[in-house]
Amino acid sequence: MSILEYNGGAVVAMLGKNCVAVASDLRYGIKNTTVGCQMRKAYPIHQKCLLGMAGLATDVQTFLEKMKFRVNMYKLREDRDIKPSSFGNMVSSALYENRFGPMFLEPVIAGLEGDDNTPFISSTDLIGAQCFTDNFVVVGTASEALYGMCESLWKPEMEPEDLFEVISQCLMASVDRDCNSGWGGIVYILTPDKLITKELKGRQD
Amino acid sequence: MSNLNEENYEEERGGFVFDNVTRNMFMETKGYQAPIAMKTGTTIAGVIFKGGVVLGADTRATNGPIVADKNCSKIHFIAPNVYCCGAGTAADTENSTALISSKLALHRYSTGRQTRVVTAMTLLKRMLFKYQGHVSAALVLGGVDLDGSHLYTIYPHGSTDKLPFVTMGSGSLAAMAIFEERFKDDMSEEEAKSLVHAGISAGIFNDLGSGSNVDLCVIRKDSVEYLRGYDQPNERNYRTSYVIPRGTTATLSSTEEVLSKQLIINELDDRMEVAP
Amino acid sequence: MSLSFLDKSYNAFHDDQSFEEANSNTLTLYKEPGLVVPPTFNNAGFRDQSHEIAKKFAKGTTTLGFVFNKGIVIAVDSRASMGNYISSQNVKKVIEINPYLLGTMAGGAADCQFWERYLGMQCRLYELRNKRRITVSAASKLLVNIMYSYKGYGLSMGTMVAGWDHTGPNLFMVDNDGTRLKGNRFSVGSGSMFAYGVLDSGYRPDLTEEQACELGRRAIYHATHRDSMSGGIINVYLIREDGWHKISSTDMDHLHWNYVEDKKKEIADRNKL
Amino acid sequence: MDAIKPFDVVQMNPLKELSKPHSMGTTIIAIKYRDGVLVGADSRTTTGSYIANRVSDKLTQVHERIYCCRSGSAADTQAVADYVKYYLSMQSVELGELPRVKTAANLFRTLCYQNKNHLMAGILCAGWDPIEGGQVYSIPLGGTLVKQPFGTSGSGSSYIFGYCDVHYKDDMTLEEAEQFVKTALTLAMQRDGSSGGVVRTVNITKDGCERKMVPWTELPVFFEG
Amino acid sequence: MSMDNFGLYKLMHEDAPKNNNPLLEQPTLAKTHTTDPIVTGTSVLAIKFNGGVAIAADTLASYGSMARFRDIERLKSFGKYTIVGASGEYSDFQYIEEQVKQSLIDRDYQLDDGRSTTPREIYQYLVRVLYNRRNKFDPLYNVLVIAGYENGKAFLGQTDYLGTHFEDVTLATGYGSYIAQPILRKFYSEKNGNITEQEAKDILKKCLTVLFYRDARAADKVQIAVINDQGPKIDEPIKLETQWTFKGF
Amino acid sequence: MTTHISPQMASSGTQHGKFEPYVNNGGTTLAIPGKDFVIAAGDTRLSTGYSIHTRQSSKVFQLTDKCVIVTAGMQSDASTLHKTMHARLVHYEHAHGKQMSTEAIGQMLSNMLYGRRFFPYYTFNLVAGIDSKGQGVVYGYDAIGSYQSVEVGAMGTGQSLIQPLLDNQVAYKNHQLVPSKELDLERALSLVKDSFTSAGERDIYTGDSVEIAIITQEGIKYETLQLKQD
Repeated sequence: MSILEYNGGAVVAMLGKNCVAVASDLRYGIKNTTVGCQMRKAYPIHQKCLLGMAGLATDVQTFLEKMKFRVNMYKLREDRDIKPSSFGNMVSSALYENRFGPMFLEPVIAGLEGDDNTPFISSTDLIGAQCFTDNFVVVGTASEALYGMCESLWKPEMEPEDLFEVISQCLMASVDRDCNSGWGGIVYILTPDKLITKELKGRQD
Repeated sequence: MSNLNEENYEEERGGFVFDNVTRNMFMETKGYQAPIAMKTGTTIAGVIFKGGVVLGADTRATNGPIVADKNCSKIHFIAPNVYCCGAGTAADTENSTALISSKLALHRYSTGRQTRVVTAMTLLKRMLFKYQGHVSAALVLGGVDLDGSHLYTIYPHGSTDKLPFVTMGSGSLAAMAIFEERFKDDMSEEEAKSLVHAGISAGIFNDLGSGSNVDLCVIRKDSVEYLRGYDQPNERNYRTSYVIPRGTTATLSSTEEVLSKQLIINELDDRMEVAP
Repeated sequence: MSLSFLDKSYNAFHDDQSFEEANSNTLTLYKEPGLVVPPTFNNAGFRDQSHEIAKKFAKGTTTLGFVFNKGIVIAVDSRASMGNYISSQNVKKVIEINPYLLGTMAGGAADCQFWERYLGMQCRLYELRNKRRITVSAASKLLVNIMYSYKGYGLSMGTMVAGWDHTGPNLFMVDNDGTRLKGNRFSVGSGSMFAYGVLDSGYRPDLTEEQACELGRRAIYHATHRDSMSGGIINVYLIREDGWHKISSTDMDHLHWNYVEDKKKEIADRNKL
Repeated sequence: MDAIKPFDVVQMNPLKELSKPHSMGTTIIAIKYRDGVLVGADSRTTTGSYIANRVSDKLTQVHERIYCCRSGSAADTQAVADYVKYYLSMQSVELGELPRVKTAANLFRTLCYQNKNHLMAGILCAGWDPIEGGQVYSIPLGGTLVKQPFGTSGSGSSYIFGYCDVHYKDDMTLEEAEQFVKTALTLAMQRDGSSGGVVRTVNITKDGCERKMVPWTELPVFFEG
Repeated sequence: MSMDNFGLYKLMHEDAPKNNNPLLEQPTLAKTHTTDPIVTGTSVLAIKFNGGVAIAADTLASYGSMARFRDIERLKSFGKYTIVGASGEYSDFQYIEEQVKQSLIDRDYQLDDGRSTTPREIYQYLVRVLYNRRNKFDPLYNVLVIAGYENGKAFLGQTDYLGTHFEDVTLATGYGSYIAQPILRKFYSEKNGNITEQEAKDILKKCLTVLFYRDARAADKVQIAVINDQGPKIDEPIKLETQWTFKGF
Repeated sequence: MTTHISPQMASSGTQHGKFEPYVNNGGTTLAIPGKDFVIAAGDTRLSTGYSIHTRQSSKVFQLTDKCVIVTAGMQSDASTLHKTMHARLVHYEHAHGKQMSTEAIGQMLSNMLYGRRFFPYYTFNLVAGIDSKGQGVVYGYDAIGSYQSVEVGAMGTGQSLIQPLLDNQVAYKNHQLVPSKELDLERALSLVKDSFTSAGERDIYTGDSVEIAIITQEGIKYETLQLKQD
């Protein structure tokens, strides 16, 4: 068993037309036992940026606190919110610091940047190798299923409403084929003027 | 306590952190496998021609048997006259080239001279030798300086070779086959580009670790041409358009948070200023 | 298909188990089916080698059965998984051996399917030979004898054999180690711990048929919710004197939301008081 | 140099081998003759049985009249040679004279001995100095230092000890030495799968160093069955 | 011999009890079937051309890393229409050759119908042989390339020691599958399959040269064989021309 | 410097007697049953590790006039299994004067696979055919013969990429608004093609081309679609 499968979880981020979405499942498990089903795996970093993480829960929580600290330091120093792409670099180098004793987590970063709210998404592996795309990024135990789903269902220039349907269907279909994720889902959709959060009704097994 | 001097925070120290090593080793003894990092299976190559160097790379990054990135860029900037292709663990190639690149930038600031390719090579090999192969970066380094064109391979353990045509990565055998068959001394730029293109293509089509597009980078005496997506032979040729009507997905709750209209001061570019 | 010169020198150079297998296209009835054992078979060593494949055998389950005054309830989930991948959500884990006998599946799906099918055949032969139905005890003994003869070969099976014979309702648990236990309450599979909790707290011998079925369903439901390797559809069977009856086949997800509604109603009613 | 796994010969998975350390299954030789020393090497560098470089240069100059022939891990020997080169140049600047070959050999020995747990290096150090003339030192794995009239090392060397013992004589002329080195290397390259390519030689005398390269096609021909 | 790695001993003796697991796991002394390849040949290459198939290999059999036998034939004609090339353990190839040839003689003698075994029959036969030996955990450590031309049709197929088998227009085993196959595939598709005998021989020679440059178990003495409507023709060994004097070398 | 002259020394790195009889040759297979048809498909790439053996190795094998088998896993086991099945089917036809029904083939394969329980065929099979009622049916198997009739089936290296899509677009799981559940041949075919192109984008072992068998009462038609070659 891989350490990344110890707690389970799946996260996906997608680009839409002037918007981005991050979706995660809600399971918190220990090996094959489901311990909780209210664990969101995506976290707003500031108004225009979300960080999703899948992997070993202890590392996810530790790393989130570290990143909050660094983002706060950045804001204190620069008096502005960090750009999502810069935040991606920050995450990447924080993970690479632990090259020889990695944090067992894989993050996705999604946000809107600049005056014109250009959508941005990226992901990294557990030691911080970044991957930039203009469609979708996936991490977690259901990642193979998510790749298959997103390759088929994703299309360019989706409105927030359609983006919601596509990302939700991708997530639900994928976690339904994965033992270690599921138990409902949560979707964040970030548009230039609002952050929409929707909880999905998913299978409870 | 209110001292916000960053020196006090371990986060700002730089360098590798070994905090988790013991814990991770312990977990491994308990039967939890350490996950694999993203690899660039990769075909990378370089050829010297009459007026400079052509570097080439495919654009596939894999995570086990799954393509993690279909269009990643494997030719990294080292100096304005030096570029470097990376194969191996993606994070290692990116970070080691970035590290050496910034060291060389500082070196240029202090000397005011163009970077020499051999300097870049020496810094890279020393760094890799120091980590005894644990930093898993296999590199093809090419550039033009006052001594002419240079092309090196640098292996993860820190050994180097200087040759007129080189390949690296899992597709290196395929690419080398093409090079051995067709390489000539004193090729023109076009010939060199077509040779590297053929070599990388051989890797893409014959090695499953390599795929997608061909990137090239031509370094001449006084100019550089980075040809990202030089050839894209693997476009998707079939697609069904699925329609998912709005309202398909069942939800339990929905909340909207209206974002505060902030006064946005024209943001500076986040990138650090580096030497040209 | 084969070359003519092949027959001439049909010696050590080319004899083949698969060709032998092709020639014997019926299983010999009074003997166990012949299973090919590789020349180097050794449980420890061989399993190491093919553990990648072993991982892909379908596994993971919750099943339960209990005897109460009016008969026996059998309830099972329907998920099959290979590693962490869910290979199926609607596996039939109750095998209908004959109208009076049921077997359940836990462990390796193929092992259970094959041997319980084989058991069905043996039971029918018993009937033909002896002009009466086989007892549950005898049927389970047939199965456990096979398991014991293959002990150490890596079969994986945890099954309950349940039925009604002239002695009344009978429930046996048989596993691949060669264990055979008679009892009143069993739960087998990765989610059995969760099922036992519900089952033990709600069990009384004097349950009505309806209550008993609901208890079985509920126990499996809770197990599927907590155990990631169990899930899908919950099938409930009831065995009476006249043989078994399939009572219900409910998607766990529907059950969940119904139970949630019920709970909400219950709380609302209590608050009214 | 690297033990080949016969299983891979059939399974033929060079990709596994490509991630191994890059090593030189080598044949190197150095001989003291009348006017100085002659060093020679093949040019094959392998990872597993893939030839990563077919024209590598295993003869590394560490000072004006001192060379080392490297065998073993390419990374380790390159690093060691770099260190020695640095120390020798510092020393010669400080003393204002040519360093002695023995000094160079001692530096190699010290580095190889003190780091023997981390290094995979078999080195021949040869050169000329005004005090002792031409000299050849052998520093095999482990860091023993032995002065020899001629030395040979690397995976191919075991094929040619017999030849060398028969044909070596004291006080050869340059032509004789060249013939000796070329023949020995050819014999090794023909039998050892980890040696091959071209023959590189350096002739070191009090007047300086002269490099030569003999391509595979121009090597002498012996029994080929 | 060595220890009983797979616990074979008990199973090989029929009187051994089969259902007491603890005993099975005890290592016991017995002969193991598996041996590692010792004397090995490297790549075999082949390509179809108009009216035939060309197949090539070098003449080296290595012993570990030692070039032990430098003048052996790794291409053999099997009957009237077929040439088989082998990489891997040479003794296994000799055994296969002996067995198949015996069978061919027997068959032709017994049937006396003037018809000879076709390349595809030999291919299928070899596939079965290698697969069955794999099933016994006693593999013939070879990768075989079967080239043939019969009744106006060219045949080219490959099988390995696990029984994996396939046909294609260009084939290469061992290092050849990494180094020669890219060249051959590219050549074949550029020519659209329209290749003359001479072109086929030339490209094989080129591939062998590249293999000699890059495979430490390859030699520069090679044999090229052709099979067409004239039957099999295996040329005498030739020396490859090599290039060692590029500027940067 | 060590030299390795004797093969014993040369083989010191290898554990003696460690012969691995299995290899995964990669590739993806897929089958979808419809009301009066069934589609079975498999890609044609044959690979080991990172190298492609051939781009044109078929995974689809025709068993009867209305039944095919598609097999992923190890090619030599698959081919042996196909041949053995073929032999049995020919035998059956001669003995009974008719072709074996798809249902019977389903059970027969299960028994054949289980017959090798202790030295399994490393194969993952889908049997697709028209059953005795004239409806499309697909049986999915594990390596040792556990089987069941499935709504949609995917096997092989691309299984986990394709299966959720089929759950979503054939079974319409998690859809509140279900469009017509009836699956016609045209839509099924387009789903098959899209599934393979999607899997080919992300699974390195799936590619080259996909061979599609369309089985109806009238017989079997074959189609091929080019996939990426990288």
